[in-house]
Order: sequence, then structure tokens, then C-alpha cells
Amino acid sequence: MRQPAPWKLALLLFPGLGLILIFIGAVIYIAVAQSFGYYNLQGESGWTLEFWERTVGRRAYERSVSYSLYVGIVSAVLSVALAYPLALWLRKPFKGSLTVSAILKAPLLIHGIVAAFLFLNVISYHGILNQFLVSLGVFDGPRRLQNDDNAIGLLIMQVWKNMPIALLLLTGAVQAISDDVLRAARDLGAGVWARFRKIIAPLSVSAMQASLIIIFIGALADFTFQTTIGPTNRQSMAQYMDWFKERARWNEAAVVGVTLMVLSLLGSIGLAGAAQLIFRGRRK
Amino acid sequence: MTTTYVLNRGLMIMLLIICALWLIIPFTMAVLWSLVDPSQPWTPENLLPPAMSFYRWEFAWNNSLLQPALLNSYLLAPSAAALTLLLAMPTAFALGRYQFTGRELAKLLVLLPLVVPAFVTAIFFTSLLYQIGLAQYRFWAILFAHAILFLPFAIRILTVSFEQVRQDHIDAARDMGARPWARFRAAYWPALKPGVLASLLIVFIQSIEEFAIAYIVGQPGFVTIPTLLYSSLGQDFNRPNAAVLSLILAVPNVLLMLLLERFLKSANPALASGKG
Amino acid sequence: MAAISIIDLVMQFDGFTAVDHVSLDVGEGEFVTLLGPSGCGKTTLLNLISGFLQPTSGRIEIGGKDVVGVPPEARDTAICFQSYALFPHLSVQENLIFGLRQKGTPRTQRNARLEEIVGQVDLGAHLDKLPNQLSGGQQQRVALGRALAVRPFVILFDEPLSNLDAKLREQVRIEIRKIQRDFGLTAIYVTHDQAEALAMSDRIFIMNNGRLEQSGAPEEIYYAPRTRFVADFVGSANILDAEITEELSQGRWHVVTPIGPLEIQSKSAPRAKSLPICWRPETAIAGKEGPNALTGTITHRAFQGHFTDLIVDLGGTSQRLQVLRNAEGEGDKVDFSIMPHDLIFLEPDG
Amino acid sequence: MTGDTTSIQQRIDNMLKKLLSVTALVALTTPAFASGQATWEETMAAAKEEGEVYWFVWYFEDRFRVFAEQFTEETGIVVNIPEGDHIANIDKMRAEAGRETGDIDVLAYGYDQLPNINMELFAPLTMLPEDAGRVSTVAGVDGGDVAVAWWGNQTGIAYDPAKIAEDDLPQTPADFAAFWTANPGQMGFNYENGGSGPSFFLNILRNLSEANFNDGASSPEKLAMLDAGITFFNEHAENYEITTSNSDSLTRLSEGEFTMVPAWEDHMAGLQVNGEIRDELRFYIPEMGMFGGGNAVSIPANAPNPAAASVFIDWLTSPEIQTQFNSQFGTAPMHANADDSAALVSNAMRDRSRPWAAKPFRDTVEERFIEDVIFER
Repeated sequence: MRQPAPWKLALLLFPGLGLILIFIGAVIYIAVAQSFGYYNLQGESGWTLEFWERTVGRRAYERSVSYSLYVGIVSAVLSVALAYPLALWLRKPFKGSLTVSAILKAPLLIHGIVAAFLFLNVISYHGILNQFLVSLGVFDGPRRLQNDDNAIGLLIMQVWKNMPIALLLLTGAVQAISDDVLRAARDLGAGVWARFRKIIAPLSVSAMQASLIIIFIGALADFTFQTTIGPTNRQSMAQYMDWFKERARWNEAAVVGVTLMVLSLLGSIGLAGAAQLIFRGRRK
Repeated sequence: MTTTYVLNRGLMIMLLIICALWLIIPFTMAVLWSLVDPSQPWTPENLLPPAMSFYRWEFAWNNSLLQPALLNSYLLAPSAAALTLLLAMPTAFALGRYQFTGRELAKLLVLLPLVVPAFVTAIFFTSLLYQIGLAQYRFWAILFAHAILFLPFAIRILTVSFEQVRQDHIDAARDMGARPWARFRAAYWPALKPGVLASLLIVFIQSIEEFAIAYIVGQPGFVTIPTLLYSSLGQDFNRPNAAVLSLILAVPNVLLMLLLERFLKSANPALASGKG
Repeated sequence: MAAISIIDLVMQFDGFTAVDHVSLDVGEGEFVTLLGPSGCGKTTLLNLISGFLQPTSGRIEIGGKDVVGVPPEARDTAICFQSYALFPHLSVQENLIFGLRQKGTPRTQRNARLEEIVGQVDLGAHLDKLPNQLSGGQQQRVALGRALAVRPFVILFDEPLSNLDAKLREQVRIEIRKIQRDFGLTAIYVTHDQAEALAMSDRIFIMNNGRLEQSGAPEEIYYAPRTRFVADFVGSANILDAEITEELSQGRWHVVTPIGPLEIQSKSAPRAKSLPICWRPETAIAGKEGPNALTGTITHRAFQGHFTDLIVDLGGTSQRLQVLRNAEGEGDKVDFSIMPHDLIFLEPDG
Repeated sequence: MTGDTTSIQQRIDNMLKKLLSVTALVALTTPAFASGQATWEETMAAAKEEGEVYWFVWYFEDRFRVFAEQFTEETGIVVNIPEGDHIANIDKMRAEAGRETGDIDVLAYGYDQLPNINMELFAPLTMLPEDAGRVSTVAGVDGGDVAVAWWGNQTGIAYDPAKIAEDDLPQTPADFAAFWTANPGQMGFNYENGGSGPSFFLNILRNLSEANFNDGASSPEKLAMLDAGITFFNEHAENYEITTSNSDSLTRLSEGEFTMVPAWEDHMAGLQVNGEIRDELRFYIPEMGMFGGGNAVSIPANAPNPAAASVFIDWLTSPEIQTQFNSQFGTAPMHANADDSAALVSNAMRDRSRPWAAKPFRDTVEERFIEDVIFER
């Protein structure tokens, strides 16, 4: 690799990185400024910590932060954990593997909100799942499954929607691992788990990190799944921000928005770092 | 050999059953719901809707914004994919082929649009548009915003692709007197192709699904599939009408899926680059 | 007791028989080679022994135990791969002790073993490097060291030298053989290079179309090929279709061939009245001596240093001769003789 | 915007053409309306010249498109109804205020939002023909001369008469507590995405405290007065359910999951007319009172088609159309001369209607309810 002339580098970086910095920079600037009292739509603008103090002290704020982090991390880890065996299964083409991979990728093209609607239809109080389980005698009577307090329905939908992203990224990564390397590991006594832990995971760690980050950020800032199938006794951060926005309390919305940005960043670094540490480990 | 074969068969059958449960049952229920005639609602005592008609289908097609939404979304998404690719190429080239100070930082900064929640971006982007007086060019504004929002995917994917272009292939092409275009075809394109297709695909899907920007920048009148879905399927849905909309929107998606599967086959990195 | 016994092994893929009723024994500490052209089934046989494939029928015994159904990770074998298959994300040291880690060998023992292996394969200066920072020869040694480190009961070589240049290859051949002897390892070596097989092996198994054609010590294979295929594949041979006309005396026959009538002296009797015979080019003697004196026209001449290759036209056939010195050029007539004991009966075709 | 996109976006195309070519006309005519000089005939003529009107309303967009066809038949003016969201529409108007010409001709919004909106952003409606039957003040909020009511709505409790007799319907907080205890899980309400649930819990809180809900001022002391109500909800937390929205409540009531849910009268009637929920379901306003209100329409000062907007509002608030709204959508009519015989509740019961709790107090109460009740579940 060579070191290019600075002007040439700048020219190359401008349309991509340059535009990103200008565009997102402006957005971040306004959001941060608003959380400190600037750019008020109504009333006076000026530096104040009031909104941060008022919002951060709230239990609702703490709750939404910890709940969103929970949804983000669990969705990301579960999706990746589910995508790995599938990616390994589809590593070598076999009869019908294309059909399987098409079916697995179908959620990429079904709108999340449509899926949530269909899901709700199935699990509703008199929905087919309840009727089926009642007729089997598993349930005594219909149960309330929608908007469950443990967010299980929400996590199912998050994983359903996000797993294909991880699958797409991981398939490429595990296909790039040569057969001989895997056979060598096996031949030297590595069982299924050791092969994954010592060979496959370290060699696909960048794809794993990318999947974790993309899914984590999406699930952290989720609004549509949460408002349709999420638990009713929890609020996600996006929902909380929207709650402020609905009441034209922009500065507090900006506080939540800035928190969301910071958490996206820190969470991504954390997840990527953890993956690196666990799977790359002692690298000399 | 035979055991893996049996294993594959078993796993596949299991998967197909799960998918049938997941796809066939919900969609069958959606079909039934969509046929509920306004004269009588469908209640749990009845196995099938008591009165069925296509009234809701006709109504949805004629009176909702379904048609413009379909057109807008399916025009926006490919344009966004192409524009993103165009904008991503130079940066990805620089990141993938050159070594310079700050390269790692640049690779990290590229991810910025991903950490800013879409709602925040949408609101402040709109305000920006009003300030520079471009707010009425909605299509272009959304296109531009989508292109920038999804640049991280394209740049990161293409950077890896550019890294995989082998210098000896480029040198060999030059050695044989290839002009830049021929050199690109011979040395760059084979390594880039999977990445190009993958980023087109990802941006396309992201754009089709994107809600916040389309919703906030797009008003009034510029309706895309997600904004239409949100207003009719989100919190204020009623089952029969929502079912009609879900089914109508599933059709282009199924067609698209078949098309993309063909795409993906040729974009499969392992098939394109050989093993290892 | 044989270290490895293969008994009536069959491997079929979708109706194609890759290994066809193969039986063989390998003694402990023996270095044997599976030799054959690509597609002959030798690599399939290796994969069956290492456990990556499960046979359609037949048995494989390693150290007296039937291992069919035992997964590769549980078999006491180690492969040295053609592609080396080094773990690209692990340092040389980590690569070398990978197998020991999997076996849960205690640290002190692991370090001792590492030191020993590093000395053997001479990698002391590179332990912290990643595989892609090494030369091809060094990578090859890491692959060898990695396989040796687990002290396998059997070490399997899958054409390990084909990615090395010719000079290095000869040097590594000697190294491998030396280490194998030092450790007293049982080794199975797969190659399509007959020179490699002849130079390294205690015994050679020649495979063709999934079947074992012939096995034996290198000299035996070379000087007493049993079939047309073996004669042709190992070394070079002039093969002639012969018709036995009469048995002259005990162990002597008279035959008619396209290059003329010849007299053969053989310990084994011919298996049919018409059958192929062969002779090695270097057994030709210049001048007219003995019963089989011939004269042909040189069509091609190539000086090889320590001998000269001649292609001679004789009775419409091309015969190859290797002679120490010759003055004739292309187009000239040349006289030569074949001793009766240098002519070999092969098995009848079909 | 260039050709390739306009060709497929008929609606946008129309609007932009207007923006580009009719701006001059609008600039000329607007002052005339503002000063009230134009006669109604001149306004009608200008409206036909403009030929279309953009109505921003955040619900029933599909059905209003059909409903507005009779207006187009009468006047030849096309009504465009974009998809929208209540607050987003208002934000949009605010954001566009700086532009010479905006996108919105007629903005619909809830009366409870009016105190948050700068009324100077609207044009006065003084050009409308004199009509004493029109309603400008709803639930204690005065629309002045810029807002006029076109949609009246009332919250109450929807119930399944097959499961509960009319005489047993709970009327007071104590009645509800008794009902919950006797029938656990048979009532659900939402706390966001629609006002029916908030109307319910706010009225319980109002009944169980001395705080003045009509005064928007909030203070920690005033919020502390709600302790009894908060305890009331927490004590019975096991016995009621939380739903996600107005629609979710009604859908689940119709499917037999619940016995009763808070609902909007108009929303419920609309769903019944369309066969989306069962006809047998009934609606009442408990004696403890529930909130009622209405929605207003206004014309932004920078409306692109101000004359057509005026004509549309005149039509929308006419007695005939208000009668139709009552029968087709179940609204409380917003014209003195309209016929309300088709409504779900009797006129006597309408006395139980209360004006919405005043903001920002209402916000702080909802915030406390979420933190101290919802998050405690």
C-alpha cells in the first residue's frame, strides 16, 4: 500500500467521508446544542444544564436506558448466535441450500411492521396459537401473550428481523475459511466447540463484530416493534424521546436523543471489544 | 457423506416446517381477515368470517395512497442504492488501497450515521432543509439523506473489496498493456463485484425499509411504503384493512426476493473468489 | 501386529466407486507411499484413514482397533496438508501447540514438546510470527512440526511437497525421512510423484481407478512391475505386445513382438499365451550382444548429462533407450541389445 | 424537481406547479382575504380558480378521501389528503411558518393542542359567511376567530353487553375497583397512543383528589395530592391490563378478551360502521365523568390555496355535513342545527362530559402515572 498525495486523498474522501461528516456533524451539533438549551422552538435559547439534570434524575430515564440496552444486547447476541450455525450449515452448497438461504433471508424483505402485525394476529387472545394450545390441553384457557412483560415477543421479532443480516455477513466470512484449515483443526483433535471457538470465530470475528454492532444499534433505537408488540410496562429510549417530542418538549427529547447516540457508540465499542477479547484472545 | 446428507435433509425438513408455520399460517389468517365484509365483523366464535367480499381490497386500492407509495418507494430505493455506491467508491478506494495516517480513524468516522438515531437525523435534517430553502424538493432530499445514511454500509463493504484486489493482478494487467478500463475489468471488477452487489442490495433494502426520514421529510404527499404502513398498520390498525395492505405489499417483496436471490448467487463471495 | 490394517475397504460416491475393495497392512514404524495419478482414490483412502470420510463397507484398524465411525478428532492421526492449512490467525508457536492444547496436555509438558519440535524443524527464530510472514519452506516446516507435536500414532502426508521448488523438495524429503525414523513414526505418504515415492518409501502401494495395482519395496516395483499400468507409471518403460511361441528351457521363453523375436528369462511363468512385456530403457546395451540384438534408426536424441536419451524407430514402433555415451546422431542407425533377464512378463490386459 | 419523478407523482406535481406558477396569484389575493374585503362570491370564484385544497388530518385519511368526494362534486375543487400524524402535522406547519407559501391549506388538530400553537400562524376566518351555529369554543378552549370546530368527540367506556348488564356498569372509582376485583383481567386501557385510556385514569385520579385539573399550573405539592389515586391503581395492578392503543383496546374488546375498555365514541362508531368491531358493543360515560372535546380546523397564514380552504371549511362545518359525520362517524355534531339522533350516547349522558385536563399539569400527571404506576407493574 502506498501513501497518496494529500490533495488526492482529500478529493477521494470528500464524497463519502466528507459528506458524512458535514451532514451528521450538523445533526449531532443541533441535537447536542438543543439538549443544553439552544435552538429552542419556543421560548428563550441559551446555555443551561437544566434539561440534563431534570431528565437524567428521572426513574423513567434510567428505566428506558437499561431496558433499551437489554433489548439491544440480547437481540444482537441472540441473532448472531443463531446465525452462526446456519452460516456454517450453508457454508458448502448442497441440494436445496439455495432455497433454504432464500427462506432464511425472507425477513429482510418483509417490513418489520407487517411482521409485527402478523405476529400479533397469531398470538392474540383468540389467535390461532392460543386456540391450538387450548385444544391440545396445554393451556386451560386462552392466555394473554401479546405485549408480554419480559419482552419475549419483542425479542423474537427482533431476532427474526435481524438474524438474516448476521447470516448474510457471516456466510461470507465462514465461506472464506479454507476447508483444509478446518480439517487440520479437526485432525489435531479439535471438537465442534473447539473448532468454532479457536478457528471459525477468530477468523470471522470482523463479520461477527459488524453484525453485533448493526443489530445492536437498530434494536437499541427501536420504536416500531416496541410500540406494537413490546411490553406495556416498559419504554424504549426512542419511545421515550417520542413521548417528549409529542409534548413539544424538544430539549428533553434532545437529552434522550444524545444519550441514545452516546450509548450506540459505547455499546458498539463494548460489543466489538468483547468479541475481540473472547474470540481473538491471546494474540502474540 | 451419507450421514451429512441425512442430516441436511432432516434439518431442511425441519426448517421448512418452521417456515410454513411462520409464513403460511399468518398469511392465511391475513387473507381471511382481508375478506371480512363490512356488514359483519369476524369474531372468535366463527371459524371463518361470516360474510366475505373483496370490498376492502377494492377500497384500499382505490382510496388509499397505496399506488403512489409503491411507485415512490421502488423508485427511491434503487436510486439511493446507485447514488450511495457512487459516493462510496472514492472513499472506499482510498481506504482500501492506500496507507495513510488517520486511516483507522477515517474508517471509524465513516460509521457515524449509524450511531445517530434516525428520528434525530430526520428532524434536524428537515430543519436544515428549511433553512437553506430546499424543503420542497422532497424526493431529492430523501434520496440524499438515504444515500448518506447508508454510506457506512457501502463504504465498509467496498473497502474490504478494494483490499482484496490483488496488486499482482493489477500489475499483470498493466504489464499486458491494459488501459485503465480494461485494467479495471480484469483486476478490480472480479474482486469488487461481490461487494458492489452486496452494498447495492443492502442499501436498497435499507431504503425500502427506512421510516423516519421518509416520514418527516416526505410530508406532505410524499408517501413511501413504510410511512403508509405506519399510518395504517402501526398503533391504530384495524385488522381487516391492515391485512389487505400487508398482502398487497407482500407481492412485490416476493418478486423482489426471487430477483435478489439470483443476484446473491452471483455475489456469493466464496464462489466469486474461489476458496480461501 | 500391523499399525494399520485396511480390510476390503469400499468407498462409493453417488454410484462412483472411489475405493474398490482395497486391503493393505502398514507395519509399525514403516514409511509407505500411496502412489497413483490424480483421481486414483489415494486421497480418498487418506481421508478414510484420517476419518474425514466414512467407508461404504470394509474395516480400518489403527493399532488393532476398528476406527470406522470414530470421528477424525478422536483418531490418533495427524495430517500434513498439501496447502499446509496453517491457522492464519495464530502465531507459529500457537500453531505448533494447537493439537497439544486440544488434548489438554499440561503446560510444562507442552513447553518441553514445543522446544523439541522447534529444534527438529528449525523454527526458533520465527515463533512469534504469523504464518503469512513465512516463506513457503518455513510454512511447510510449521505444518510438519504441528503434525509431529501431537506425537500421532500415524502421520499422514497429503502431497506435502508439491508447493515447493525442486531443490528444496529434495532437501525436505530427506528431512522428513530422518524425523520419521528418529521418532519411529508410522507414516503414510500420498503422492503422484513416482520419483518421490521411490526415493522415500519403505513400501509403495500403487493405486489406479480405486484399486490397489501392486505393492512392494521401491526396487521390486521398479524392476518387477506386474501390470502395464505400473510399468508405465513408475519410471519409464518400453511396453510390447508379445506372443509366446515356445518355452525354450526352464525359465526361458521365446516370444514374437513388433520389434522382432526375443528371448526372455523370467522367474515367473507367463500368465497367458499373448501378453504385454516390458523393458527399462537404461537396460539397453550398446552393440550386438546375446540373443536379443537389435538395430534401429534414431529419430530423436536428447543429452541428459549422465546419460543420453534416444528414441529409436524399430519395426514401426518407438523404443526408448538410455545409454551412457553414443556418437550417432538423429537419422543414424544404432545397434543395441537387451539381456533376456531384463525383459519382464506383465499381466495380460483386461 | 425534474421530469422523471414528477411523472409518477401526480399529487406532488399538482402542488409544485401551483407553487411555481400560482404564487403570484396567491400573493395578490391573500391580503384581500386577510383584510376581509373580498365578498363570499369573490372567494368562491378564487377557490374554483385554485381548484384544489390540501387538508392535513391525522386519522381516517382513507375514509375522508371518499367522504370529500361530494365536496368536489359540488364545487369542482379537489381535496388532497396526505397521510399524517397529529403532532407531526402541527410541527410541519410550525417549521414552514417562515416560508412565503407553505404546503398546508387546512390543518386539523385537537382542541387540546391549541394552547400550544401560536395563533398568529393562522389566518383569521372572518371571510366565512356569518353563521351563529358554528362552534368555536370547545372544552373550555377558545378558538378565537382562527379556529372552528368540525369534529366533536367524547371518551367513555365501551363494553360488551353480553358480559355485563347495563345496571352493573361501574360509575365511580370504587365501582371500578369492585369490578376489577370481581373480574380480574377483564378491563384494559392504554396510557399512550390515543387519549381514551389517559381520559380514564386521569378522571379516576381527578375523582380521588382535590387537585384542580382545569388549572394548567403544576407543582410538586399539586402532584402529591394525587397520591391516593396512584395507590388506588397500584393496589389493583394485578386485576387490570394495559393495552397499546385506542384501537388495540377496541379490537381486543370485540374479540372477547375484555369486558370493557375506555374508548372514543367517534372511533368506536366508525369501526362499527365499517364492520371492524361487533355491532353489539355499547358505550357509556360513567358518572365520575370522562373527558370530551373536539377537533378544530384552521387555515395557516401561508396556505397555498386560501380561498379554496375557506370554501372547504365552510362546507365542513355546515349543518348537513355535521349531521352526516354524526351518522357515519359517530361524532358529536359541531353545529347547533345538526341532527344527533344517531349518536351512541344519550344527550342526558353528555352532561357527564368534562373538559380535558389542562396542560402542562396534564403532562406532569401522565408522567407521574407512567413512572409510578406503569413502571411499577
